[in-house]
Amino acid sequence: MKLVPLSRTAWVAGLGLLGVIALSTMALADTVAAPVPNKGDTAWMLTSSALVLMMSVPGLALFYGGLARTKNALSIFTQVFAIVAMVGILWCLYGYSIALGDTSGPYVAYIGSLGKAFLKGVTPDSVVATFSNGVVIPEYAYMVFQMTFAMITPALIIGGLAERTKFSAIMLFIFLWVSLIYFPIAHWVWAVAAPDDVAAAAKALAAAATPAAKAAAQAKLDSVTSAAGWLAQAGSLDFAGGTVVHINSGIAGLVGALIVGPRLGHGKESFPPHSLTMTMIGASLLWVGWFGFNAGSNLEANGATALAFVNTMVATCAAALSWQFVEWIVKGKPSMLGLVSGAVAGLVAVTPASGFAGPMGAIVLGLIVSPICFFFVSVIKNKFGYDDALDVFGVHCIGGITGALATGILVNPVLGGVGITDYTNFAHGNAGTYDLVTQMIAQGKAVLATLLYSGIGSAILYKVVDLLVGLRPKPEAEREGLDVTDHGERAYNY
Amino acid sequence: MKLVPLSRTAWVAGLGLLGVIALSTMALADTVAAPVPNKGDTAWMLTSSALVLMMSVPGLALFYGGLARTKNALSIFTQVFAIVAMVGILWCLYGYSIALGDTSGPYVAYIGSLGKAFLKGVTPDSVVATFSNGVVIPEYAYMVFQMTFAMITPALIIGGLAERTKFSAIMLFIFLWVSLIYFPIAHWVWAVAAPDDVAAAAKALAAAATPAAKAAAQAKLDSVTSAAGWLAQAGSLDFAGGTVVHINSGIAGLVGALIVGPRLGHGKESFPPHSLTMTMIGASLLWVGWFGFNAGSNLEANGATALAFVNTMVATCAAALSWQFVEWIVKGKPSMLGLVSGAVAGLVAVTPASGFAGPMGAIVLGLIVSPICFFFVSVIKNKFGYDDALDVFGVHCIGGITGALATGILVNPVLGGVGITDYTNFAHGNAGTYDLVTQMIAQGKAVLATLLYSGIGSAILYKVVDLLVGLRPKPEAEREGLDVTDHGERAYNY
Amino acid sequence: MKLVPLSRTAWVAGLGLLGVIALSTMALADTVAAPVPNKGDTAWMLTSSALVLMMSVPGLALFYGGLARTKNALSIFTQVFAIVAMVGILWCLYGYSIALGDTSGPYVAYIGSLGKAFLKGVTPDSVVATFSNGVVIPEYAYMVFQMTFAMITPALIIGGLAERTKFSAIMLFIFLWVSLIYFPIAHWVWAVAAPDDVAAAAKALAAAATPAAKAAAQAKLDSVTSAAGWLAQAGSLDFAGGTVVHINSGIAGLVGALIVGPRLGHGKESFPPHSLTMTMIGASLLWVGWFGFNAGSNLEANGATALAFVNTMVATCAAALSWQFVEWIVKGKPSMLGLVSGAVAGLVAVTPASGFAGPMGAIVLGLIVSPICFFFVSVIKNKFGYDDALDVFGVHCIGGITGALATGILVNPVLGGVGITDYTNFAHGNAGTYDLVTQMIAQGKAVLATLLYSGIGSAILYKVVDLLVGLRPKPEAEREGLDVTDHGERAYNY
Amino acid sequence: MKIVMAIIKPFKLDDVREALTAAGVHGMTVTEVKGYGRQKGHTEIYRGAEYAVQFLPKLKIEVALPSDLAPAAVEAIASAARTGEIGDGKVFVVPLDHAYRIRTGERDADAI
Amino acid sequence: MKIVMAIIKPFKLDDVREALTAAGVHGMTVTEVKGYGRQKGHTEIYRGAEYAVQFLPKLKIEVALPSDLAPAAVEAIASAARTGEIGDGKVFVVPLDHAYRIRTGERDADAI
Amino acid sequence: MKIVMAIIKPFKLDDVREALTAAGVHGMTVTEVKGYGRQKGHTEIYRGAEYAVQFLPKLKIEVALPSDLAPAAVEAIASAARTGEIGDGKVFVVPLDHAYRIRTGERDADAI
Ligand SMILES: Nc1ncnc2c1ncn2[C@@H]1O[C@H](COP(=O)(O)OP(=O)(O)O)[C@@H](O)[C@H]1O
Ligand SMILES: Nc1ncnc2c1ncn2[C@@H]1O[C@H](COP(=O)(O)OP(=O)(O)O)[C@@H](O)[C@H]1O
Ligand SMILES: Nc1ncnc2c1ncn2[C@@H]1O[C@H](COP(=O)(O)OP(=O)(O)O)[C@@H](O)[C@H]1O
Repeated sequence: MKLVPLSRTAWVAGLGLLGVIALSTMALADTVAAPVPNKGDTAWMLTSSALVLMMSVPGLALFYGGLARTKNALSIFTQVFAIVAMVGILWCLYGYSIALGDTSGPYVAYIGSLGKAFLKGVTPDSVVATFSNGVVIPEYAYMVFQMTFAMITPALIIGGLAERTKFSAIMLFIFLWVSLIYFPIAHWVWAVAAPDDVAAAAKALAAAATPAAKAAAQAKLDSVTSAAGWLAQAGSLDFAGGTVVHINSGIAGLVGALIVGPRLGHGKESFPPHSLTMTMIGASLLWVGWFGFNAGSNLEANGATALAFVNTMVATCAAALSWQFVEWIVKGKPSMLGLVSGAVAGLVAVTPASGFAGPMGAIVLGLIVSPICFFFVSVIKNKFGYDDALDVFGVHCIGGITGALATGILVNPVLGGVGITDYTNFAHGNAGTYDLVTQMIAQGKAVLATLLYSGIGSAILYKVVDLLVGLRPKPEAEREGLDVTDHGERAYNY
Repeated sequence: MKLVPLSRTAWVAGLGLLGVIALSTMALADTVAAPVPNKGDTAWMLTSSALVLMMSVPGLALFYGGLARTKNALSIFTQVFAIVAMVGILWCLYGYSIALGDTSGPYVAYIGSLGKAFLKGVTPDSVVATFSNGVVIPEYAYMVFQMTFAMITPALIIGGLAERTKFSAIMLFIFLWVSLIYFPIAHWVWAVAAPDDVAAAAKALAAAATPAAKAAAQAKLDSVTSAAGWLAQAGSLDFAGGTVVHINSGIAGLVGALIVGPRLGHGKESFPPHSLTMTMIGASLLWVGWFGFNAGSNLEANGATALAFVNTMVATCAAALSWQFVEWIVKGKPSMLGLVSGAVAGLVAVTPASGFAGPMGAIVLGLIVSPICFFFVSVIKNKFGYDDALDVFGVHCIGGITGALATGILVNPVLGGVGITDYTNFAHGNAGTYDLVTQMIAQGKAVLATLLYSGIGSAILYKVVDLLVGLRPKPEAEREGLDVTDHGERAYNY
Repeated sequence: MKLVPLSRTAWVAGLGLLGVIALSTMALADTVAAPVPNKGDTAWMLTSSALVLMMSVPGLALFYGGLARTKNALSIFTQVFAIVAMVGILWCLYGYSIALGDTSGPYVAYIGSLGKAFLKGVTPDSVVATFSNGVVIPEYAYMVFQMTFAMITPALIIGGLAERTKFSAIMLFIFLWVSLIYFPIAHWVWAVAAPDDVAAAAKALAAAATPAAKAAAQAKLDSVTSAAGWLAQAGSLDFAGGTVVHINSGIAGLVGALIVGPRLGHGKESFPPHSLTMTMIGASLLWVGWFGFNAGSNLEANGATALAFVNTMVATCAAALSWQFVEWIVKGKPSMLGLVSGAVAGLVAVTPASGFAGPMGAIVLGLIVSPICFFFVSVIKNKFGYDDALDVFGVHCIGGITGALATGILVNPVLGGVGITDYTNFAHGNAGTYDLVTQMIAQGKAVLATLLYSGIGSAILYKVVDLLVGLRPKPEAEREGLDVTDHGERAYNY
Repeated sequence: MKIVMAIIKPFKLDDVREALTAAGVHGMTVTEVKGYGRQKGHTEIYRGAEYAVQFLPKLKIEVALPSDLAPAAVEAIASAARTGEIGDGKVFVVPLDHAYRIRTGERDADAI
Repeated sequence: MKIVMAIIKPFKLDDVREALTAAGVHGMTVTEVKGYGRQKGHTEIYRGAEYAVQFLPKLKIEVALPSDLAPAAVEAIASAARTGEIGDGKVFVVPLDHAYRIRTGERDADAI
Repeated sequence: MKIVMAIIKPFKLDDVREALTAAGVHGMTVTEVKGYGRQKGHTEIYRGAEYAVQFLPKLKIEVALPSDLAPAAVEAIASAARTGEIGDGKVFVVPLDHAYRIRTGERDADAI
C-alpha cells in the first residue's frame, strides 16, 4: 500500500520526465503487450490472503477469546467468525466496488462507485496494477486479499464491547460500520491510480504535438492522478493499515466501551483471562499471519516485500521484549500476557511502517510502542475507568497512532528508511524528497481524520443500534454468560 | 482437477483442429524443448500441500476431537494422526502408482498399474502436466499434493465411528478402505491425459501423410485419450474432490455408524462437545487449509487459481451465515457450532465447484447447502436414529452431493460459471458447449457410482474387520473412554 | 544447506573444468547481467520463513507446554516466545553478520566478521546466492529465513530445563548460548562460498594467460573456496540442521538437565502432561512448519525443493507409525504421545537428510529413528535418572545423530539418494563420487564437534549463569509453579 | 434432618436424579470427586514414564432432607446407582442440625 | 463445634468471604459444585441435539467454627449471598466432633 | 462411625494415601478445593489489572470409618501431610450415622 500520490501540481510537472523515460523504453513496441501476472506474485498474494484469514480465525478469535471469562469464550469466537463471514459477502456485493474496485464517480476522493458491485466484470483474466510499472496480479487475488482486511478490522472492535454486548447488536452494528465507515476510509487511503495508467497518460502528454492535444492529454493525466482517495492524495503513508485498520477499529472500540458501559462487577470482581494458552496461540498466529498482512501489502514478491517481512519480524520481537522489561521493572514480574501484548503492539505499530522503515528503525519503533501502550492499558484505562475489556483502544488505536506517526519519521533514508521512492518520485524540486514537516502533517491528517470520522460515526451507529435492537443483554443474562444466553452452548464440558 | 475428457469420438474429431493450432505455434521449433516448471507454480503447490496437511493435523483432529467427550478426545486425535501417517506411506508404496502415477495397464479406466510403485523412476527432475498446455510442475510436488488428499479422506470417515470403535479396527479398516476404495475412485475421476500428450498426438495425426501413418497416429491419439478414469471420460466435473473425498468418506462413515451401532447411552445421555474451542480452531484451520485443497487443485498459480480461492472464501462465508440464520430461526439461538458447521458445509459443497462456478454462484451454493445439511443432522438423523457421531454423513456426504450436483449447474457461463472451457473444448458441434441435461447426467453418474461403490465396499470391509479384530470395544472400556483403554493416556491433567 | 565443499586441492583441480564450461556459456555476454531473484523463489522463501516461525510459536511452545504440568505451562510458553523475540534482535545486531552475513576476517573457518552488524549495507536490492549457479534471492529473505533457525534452536533447549529453572536464568543463558555457541556452529556448517563466485574465479583462472595472472587467479580462487566454515570445508552434509539445530540444542539440554538437577518429586510423584491436546496441536504445527525448515533450506522452489518436501513428509509418517508400533509391542498400548513423539523424531532425523536421501531412504530412516529414540527416552533416561523433562536429548539429540549419520549413507545414489551432486562436483577423480567411508568420517566429525563444543560450552555457560543469577527457583516457588512465581499469572481460570 | 451423601459412578447421575425426584427430593448438590477403593485403576504411559492411576472419577451427591425421608432417599440412590460391578460407590448419612434458605430466610424443614 | 456449609451463587464469593471475615471467621474451604433445585436451568443445542441442563454452577463453602459463632456466620453468609432471586442457595449446619491443625497439632478450638 | 475430612496440600496426596493404607483404611474420596486461611496467596497481573488471589489450591480427603479407627487415621493424615509450613491444613472429624455399599447393599461397618 505504498502509493504516495503527491499534490496534483507536483504530479503534473513530474510526469513529463516519466513520459520521456517511458517513451524511450517503449520505443520498439508501440503497441505494448498487456502485462500478465507473474506466477510468483500470484502465489504470494494467495498465500498472503490465506495468512490474513488465519489472523482472524483462529488467530484473533483465540487471542480475544482466551482473555474473556469461560462463560463468554464462545461469544467472542462466534462474533469474530460471524463478522468474518458477513463481511466476506458484503465485500463481494458492494464493498470491493465502492472501496477499491471502481474508482470512478463524482465523489471519488471520498468513495468509489458501484460498477463492480456483485463483482461485475471480474474474471480470471482480469488484472490489477501493483506498485511497480508493468507488474500486475489477478484481480481475484487482489480482491480477496483486500477482503481479508475488511474482515479482520471490524472484528477487532469487539475487544471494546466484549462480555456484555448482545450478538444481534454486534452483527447489526458491524454491518453498518463496515459499510459506512470502513469502506470509505479504506478508499480514502488505498484507492490510488495504477502506475501504468499514470505512465501511459504521461507518455501521451509528452507525445502530444498540438496545444489541443496537449490540453486533452493533460486533462486525461489530471483525471488519472485525481482518481484517488483524498488521504492518498494528501501523501499520507500507510503501508498496510495503521490508520485504516488499527486506529479505525481501536477508536470505534473505545467509543463502544464508553457507550455500552462497563461489565457488571467491573472494578470489583476480578476478570482473569480464562485461558492464556489460547491467547498465546492467538498471538502467535496473529504474528505468523501478519506477514501476509504486511508483506502481502506490497502486492508482489520482491526485495521490498522481504523488507516488509523483516520489519514485521523485528518490530514484533523488539516490542515483545520491551513490554516484558517495562512490566518486569514496573510490576515486578514479566508476564506472558505482557510479552504477547507487546508482540501485538509491535505488529500494530509496524503495520503502517513495514514497507517504509529500515529494520533498525523498525526495532526502535518496537521498543517505543510497548511502553506507550503499556501506559495506556495499565494507567490511563484505570484512571478513566472505561472498560476496554480486551484493550483494543490501548493496543490497536494507540499502537496504530504511534506507528502512523513514526512512519513519517522512519521513512527518512537517513534513518535507514526507504525514502519517498515509489513511482511518484519523478517530480520537480522537492517531490520525492523526504521532508519531515510535510510528511508529519500528512500523517497527522490521516490520524486525525480517522479518529474523528470513525469516532463520531461509530457513536452514531451505536446509538442507532441501541434503539433498534438494544446493545446490552439483561443483567441476569450477562451474569450467566453470553455463551449460554446468546448461543445456547458452553465452551467446555470437561 | 478440472480435466473433462469428453466422449472418445468428440475427442478424435476435435483434435484435428487442435493439431493445426499446435502445428502453427510450433512451426519454428520442431524439436520443442521440454517444458520446465515455473517456480511460482512450484512454490504454490508446495504451499498448498502444507496447507492440506494442516487441514488434517491439527485441523480435522481438532474439529472432530473437540466434538467428542473428554474421555475420547485423544482417541480421535490419535486416529486422525495415525491414519495420516499410514496413508502417507501407502501412497508412496503403491497408492500413487495405481491411482494417478501409472495410467497404463489393461483396466486403466478403473485402476492404474504398479509402474511407479515405491516411486520408481520419480526424480527431482520428473515433471507432470497441469491443465494448461506447456505448463508442468515437479512430479514430487504433484505426488505429495495428491498424497495429502489421500490422507484426509479416510480420516473424515471416523466421524461416523467416533467414541466407540477400537483403534486396531480403525487402522485395519482404513488400510483396506484406502487401498480398495479410495485409490480406485481417485483414479476414476482424476486420472486424465496430459494436455501436452493430447496436443502432441493430435499434431502427429494432422501431420500424418499416408493412410497407414494416419491410422497409427489415430491409434496413438485414441490410446492417449482413453488412458483416463471412466468418470473422467464420462465428463463428470469434480474440481477438488466433492465425490472422491466427501461423498466417498461420508457414505463410508454412515455405513460404519450403522454397522458399529450407536454409542452406549445414545438417545438417553447427553454427549455435549468437550471443547468447542478446539472445534472452532479446527474449523478455522480447515478453512485456511482448504485454500490449498481447492486452489491448489488447479496445479498452477494463475487467475483461475485465484477464482478457486475466491469461491472457497465466499461459499464458506455464505454457508456459515446461512446455517446460523436457519438455526436462529428454527432453534431460537445462533450457535457457534452451527456457524462453524455451516462453514465446513460450505467448504465441502464448493469443493467440486471451486474452479467452475463464479463467485456469485458460489455464494448461492453456500446459502443453499447449509439448510440441507442442517435438515439432515437435526431432523433426518434423529428420525432414523443412526448415530453419525460427528456428522460426517450429514455434512460431508450431503454437502458433497449438493456441491457435485450444483457444479453441473453453476459451471454454466450464464450463471457466472467458467463454462466447459479447458483443453478438451475444441471438439465438433456441441463439445465444449454447456448442456444442462448432459452435464447433470454426468454429475449424477459420479455421485451414484461413488455412493454405491463406497457404500457397498465399505460395508463389506467393516464386516471383514469385525471378523478379524472386532470393531467394538467392551462396554466397560467404552464407558471408561477410549483414551484410557485404547491408548493409556488422558487428554487433560489440569 | 547442501553445499559440500571438498578439500581445497580437489576444488582447485576441478575448477578448471568448470571454468571452461562457464566460459563457453558466457561467451556471448562477457559483462553478464547480475542475476535478479525469481519471484517464485522469493515467495517460497518468505512462506518458508513464516512457517519456521510458526514452528516456534505456537508450535514448539504448545508441544512443550502441553507436556508440562498446568502450573508451569505459561512458563514454557513465555520462555519459548521470549527466546524467539530476543534472538530475533540479536540476529540483526550481530548474529547474522558473524554467522553467515560477513564471511571475511582472519578466523573465517570458525566465525565471520561484523561487517553486516546492524544489517549494515543490506537493502531491498541486496541478493545472496543459492545453491544453483545464477540463482539468487533477496538478502532480506535469506537473512530472515536463517533468523528463524536461530530462534527455534535455543528454544529447544528448555526441554531439558523445564519446570525448574528461573526465567531470568534462562534468558541470560540463551543470550550467551546463542552468541557463543549457536552462531559459531551455524557458521561452521552453513557458511559457504557462493556458486557464482566460485564459477567466476574459476573462469578467471582459466582465462589467465600469464603465469602471474594464473597465480593471482589461483589465489583468488583459493580465497573464495576457503571462505567457508570448517565443517563445510570438511564435506559434512547437513541439509537443514541435524547438527546445527538438533544435536546442538539436544546436548545443551541434557547438560542443563544434569546441572540444574531433577525436578522436585522426580521419580516419586507423577508428572503427567497437562494437555496432550496442546501437544498434539504443537506436533502438528511443527510438522506443517517443518516444510519451511527443510524444503525452504533449498533456498529456491524447484524439483529438489519438492524432494526435500516429500522426504519431510514420508520420514515423519514412517517414524510416527514406527514409534507407535514399538510402543504397542513393548508397552501394550499405542499412545498418542508416542505417535506424535515419533513424528517429531522423524522430522528431526530427516532434517539433515531431507535434500539428499530419496523418499524410500527417508522412509527407512523414519522407521529406524523411532525405536532408537524410544529406547533413549524410556530405558536410558530411567536407567541414568537424569530428568530431561521434555526429552530434548532423547528426541532431538539422538534423533539428530541418527539423521546426521544416516545422511552419509542415504545420499548414496544406489540407495535412491541424490549423490554428491551439487556445484562442487566437477572435480578430478573421485570428487563428487560418493564414498561411504569418506562421507561417514565427515559426518562423524560434524557430530562429534557439535557434541563437544556445545556440550562443554553449555556446561560452562550454565555455571556462569548460576553464579550470576542462580539457575533454580526456591523449592516453595517450584512447588507452587513457575507460572505464578515467575510470571504472576495462571494459564487457566475456568 | 440428615444429609445423605452418595459417591456414585458419573454416568449414573441422571438415573439417580430421577430416582430422587421420584422419592420426593427436589434439590441436591453434586461435586466431581476422585475415589479410591477396591475398584482397580489403570496404568497411564507418557513416553518413558508409567503411572498407576488409582483415583477414579466419581460424583458426590449431597442431599439435605428431613430424617424420615432419609431411608427412602438412600434406597432410591442405591438402586438407581447399582450396576453390580465393583466401584458402584457408597451412601453415607450424616446428621444435619440446621438448614436455611438464603433467598427467603426460611429454616430447617422449610428450607429444603 | 460446627461446620457451616453453604451453597451460594459463584459471583457472591467475595462478598461472603468479606462478611465472614467481619464476623470473625478467618478460614474456609471452597468447592466448585453443581446444584439442582427450583432454579430452572437452560437448554443447550449442539447441532441436532438439544440438552436440558438442570445443574447450575454453584460454590460450596465450608467453615469449621465454635458452636457459638455458628449463628453469626450463618447470618453473615445469608445476608451477603442474598440476591432475592431463586437459586440463592442454602446454608447447612452440621456437627463437628474434633478439629486438628496439621502444622502444629493444635486441637479443636485452637485449630480453627 | 465417623467421617474424617482433611484439607491438605495437593502434593501430599500420595503420602497421605499411603499413610492411611498403612493405618488400615482402604477407601477414600478426594475433592479439589480452594482454601482460605492464614497462608497468604499471591498477586496476579493481567495487563493493567492486579488481582490478589487469596484462595489456594488444596485437596479435601474424606474417609468414612469406624469410630475407633478415627484417631489413628487422623494421626496418619496429620503426620503424612505435615511440612511445618503455614497452610498445611486441617483435619476434621464429623459423626456418621449410616453407611451403605451400593453394589451389595451392605451396611455400616461392612460398607466401608
Ligand atoms: N472409606 C471410605 N470413605 C470414603 N469414601 C470411600 C470409602 N471407601 C470407598 N469410598 C468411595 O467409594 C468409591 C467406591 O469404592 P470401591 O471400594 O472402589 O467399590 P465398592 O463401593 O463397589 O466397594 C471409591 O472410589 C471412593 O470414592
Ligand atoms: N435438598 C438439598 N440438598 C442439598 N442441596 C440443595 C438442596 N436443595 C437445594 N440445594 C442446593 O441449593 C441450590 C439452590 O436451590 P434452589 O432450589 O434452586 O433455590 P433456592 O435456594 O433459592 O430455593 C441448588 O442449586 C442446590 O445446589
Ligand atoms: N475454619 C476453617 N474451616 C474450614 N476450612 C479451613 C478453616 N481454616 C482453614 N481451613 C482450611 O485449611 C487450609 C489451611 O489453613 P491456613 O490457616 O492457611 O494454614 P494452617 O492450617 O497451617 O493454619 C485453608 O486453606 C483452608 O482450606
